[in-house]
Amino acid sequence: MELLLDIVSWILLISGSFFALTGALGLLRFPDFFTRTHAASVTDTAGAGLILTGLMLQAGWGLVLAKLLLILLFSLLASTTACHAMAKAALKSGLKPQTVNDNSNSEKETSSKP
Amino acid sequence: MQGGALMYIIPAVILLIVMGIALFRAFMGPTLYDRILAVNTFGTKTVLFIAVIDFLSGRAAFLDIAIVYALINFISVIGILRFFEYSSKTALEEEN
Amino acid sequence: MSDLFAVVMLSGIYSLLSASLFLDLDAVDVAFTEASVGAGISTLLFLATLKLVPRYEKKSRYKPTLALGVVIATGALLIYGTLDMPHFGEADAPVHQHVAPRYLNDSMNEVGIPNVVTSILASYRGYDTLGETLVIFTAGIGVLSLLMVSRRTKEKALQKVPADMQNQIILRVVAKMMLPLILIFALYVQFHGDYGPGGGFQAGVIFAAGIILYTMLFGLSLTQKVIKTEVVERLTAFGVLLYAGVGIACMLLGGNFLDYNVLRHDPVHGQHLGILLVELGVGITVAAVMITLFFKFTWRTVKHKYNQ
Amino acid sequence: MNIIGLYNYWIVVVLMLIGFFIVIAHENLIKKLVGLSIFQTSVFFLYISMGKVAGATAPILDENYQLYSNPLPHVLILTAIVVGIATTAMGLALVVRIYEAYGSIEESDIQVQDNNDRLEDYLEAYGHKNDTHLFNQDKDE
Repeated sequence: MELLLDIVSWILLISGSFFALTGALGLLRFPDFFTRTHAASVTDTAGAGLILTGLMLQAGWGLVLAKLLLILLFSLLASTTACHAMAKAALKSGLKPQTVNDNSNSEKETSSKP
Repeated sequence: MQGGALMYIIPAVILLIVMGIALFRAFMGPTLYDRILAVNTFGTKTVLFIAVIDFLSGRAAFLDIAIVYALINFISVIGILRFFEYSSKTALEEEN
Repeated sequence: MSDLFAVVMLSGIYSLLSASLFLDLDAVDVAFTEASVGAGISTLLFLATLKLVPRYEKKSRYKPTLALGVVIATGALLIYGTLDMPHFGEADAPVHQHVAPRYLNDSMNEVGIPNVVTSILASYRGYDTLGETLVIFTAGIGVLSLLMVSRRTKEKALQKVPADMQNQIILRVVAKMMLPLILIFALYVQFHGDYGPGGGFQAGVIFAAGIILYTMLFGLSLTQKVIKTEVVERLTAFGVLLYAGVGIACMLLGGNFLDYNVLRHDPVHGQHLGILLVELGVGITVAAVMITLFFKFTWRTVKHKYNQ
Repeated sequence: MNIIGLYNYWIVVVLMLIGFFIVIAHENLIKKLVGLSIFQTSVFFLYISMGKVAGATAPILDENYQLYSNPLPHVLILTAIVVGIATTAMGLALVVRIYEAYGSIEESDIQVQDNNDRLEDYLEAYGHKNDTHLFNQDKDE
């Protein structure tokens, strides 16, 4: 049983870290703000969820588990909302998403957001 | 829990790298919104980092600090965004 | 960087980083405080000020050569001074010889709470903390008198200026969900400070951060209905009075000022009660002062907008 | 002598100098306050790093641990942080008032205005009220 828990949390932690890393690469390499938001926010949620679940399996029943749940709740609520608000504010202030026509020589990594 | 330390060390190192990248984006970010995004990412990754470090050090009582980080991060991002409610026209002005 | 806004944001990150460093250096309570104060309230106050003053720095007309020279000379002297210092992490450095062993070894018998930082803060060095609380109170009074806005201006301004972020519905809903959790967490930090990291200072700041979040999203007029400015201003004084009152109660019961042993028949129980009350006083003052500070800056902004 | 063991102090010194440099080299009052807070943090680092004992853990008593870091610096710095934010807020309030009075938060602008005021007072006191060309000349610079 303990071995099973260990294996599962290994998998969760590693995949969570992988998501975090891909998000960071997106934050670094994507061409404009909206694509970067996309990369950062989606992987933020996935990475946080996976890593925290992995830790929860190791915690056992008790206060620690409750605190981890609270962190999970906060990060799920807060980071998604903050990203939404950011994208909205940016769009309202006149920052336009880059489209394929803007610079045709860049690769496929262009914005899909309206 | 024999695999112990390594299970936490790998995520911790990766999270540190991610934090470094976010910091880089916060410094470079062409528009201000990029900076805000980087600050937010940095904050959430710090929360995870602290949670992992707590398990690594074995004194899991320090998770309170991770909770505070999550809260404060949210509040300060809201504060930053609110700053632009008044001056949304100037928000895009590039700094040199 | 000439954009002060970016400067403020980066200083927020710096503060988060330094809090992580404090955590690594075993200073859990300090990391707690730095995270909530430095990254939270401090950033918000700087932003509130930036709303009132220009956002861009002017190019300086002077070359910073002289300043650089002074700084480098100071640095050389300081580095020379460090050469005699004990090494990092050494267990037999002079700092660890004098009072720290007593605190670590005897506080469990004398005060009876596991978090040594709290027992030093509230009991062994209670005078110190009373002084710090008074300093915070004084700073609150100072800002209060510097940024006064008359009641008539307030009332007129409120009718004209709509609540901020009126159109951010998602934010408002999520904030409404989070607010009770934040306030309950603040209370947990306040009363769990004896056993884990936390205490009055941190709890006060977190509580204030919750109220500030509400103010930012729902506007000042709605916040007035929840918690009146006058009440908050009175509470700043009440916290200090509670702290000092515990001290005086100790004197009336035959002990010294802030000597909690006499509060109950059992000295350890007395210590528990005293620390609880004192931390409560600190928490109330800190929370009230922080809320007052933010209110004052926001009122100032509203007034400026109204006058335009 | 193992000099590398002193690296914590050097970090403190570098941070302190960065803060110091910002305070004396920049003219913008907000930047000065940010510099002041960096300076402040360097002092916090000094205290906390002195309290650290290698291999020790946080000073929350627990039967499983024997060695704790020194709790006294933690207490001093904990209160110092909160007092620091209170004084920073005071400074910010002063900046707001200065901006309302002078219309600028750059030190040199404020100084020029002060000098002009003083010159005006001087001219008035010595009965040169109408010699405005003197005053204007100074202002043009």
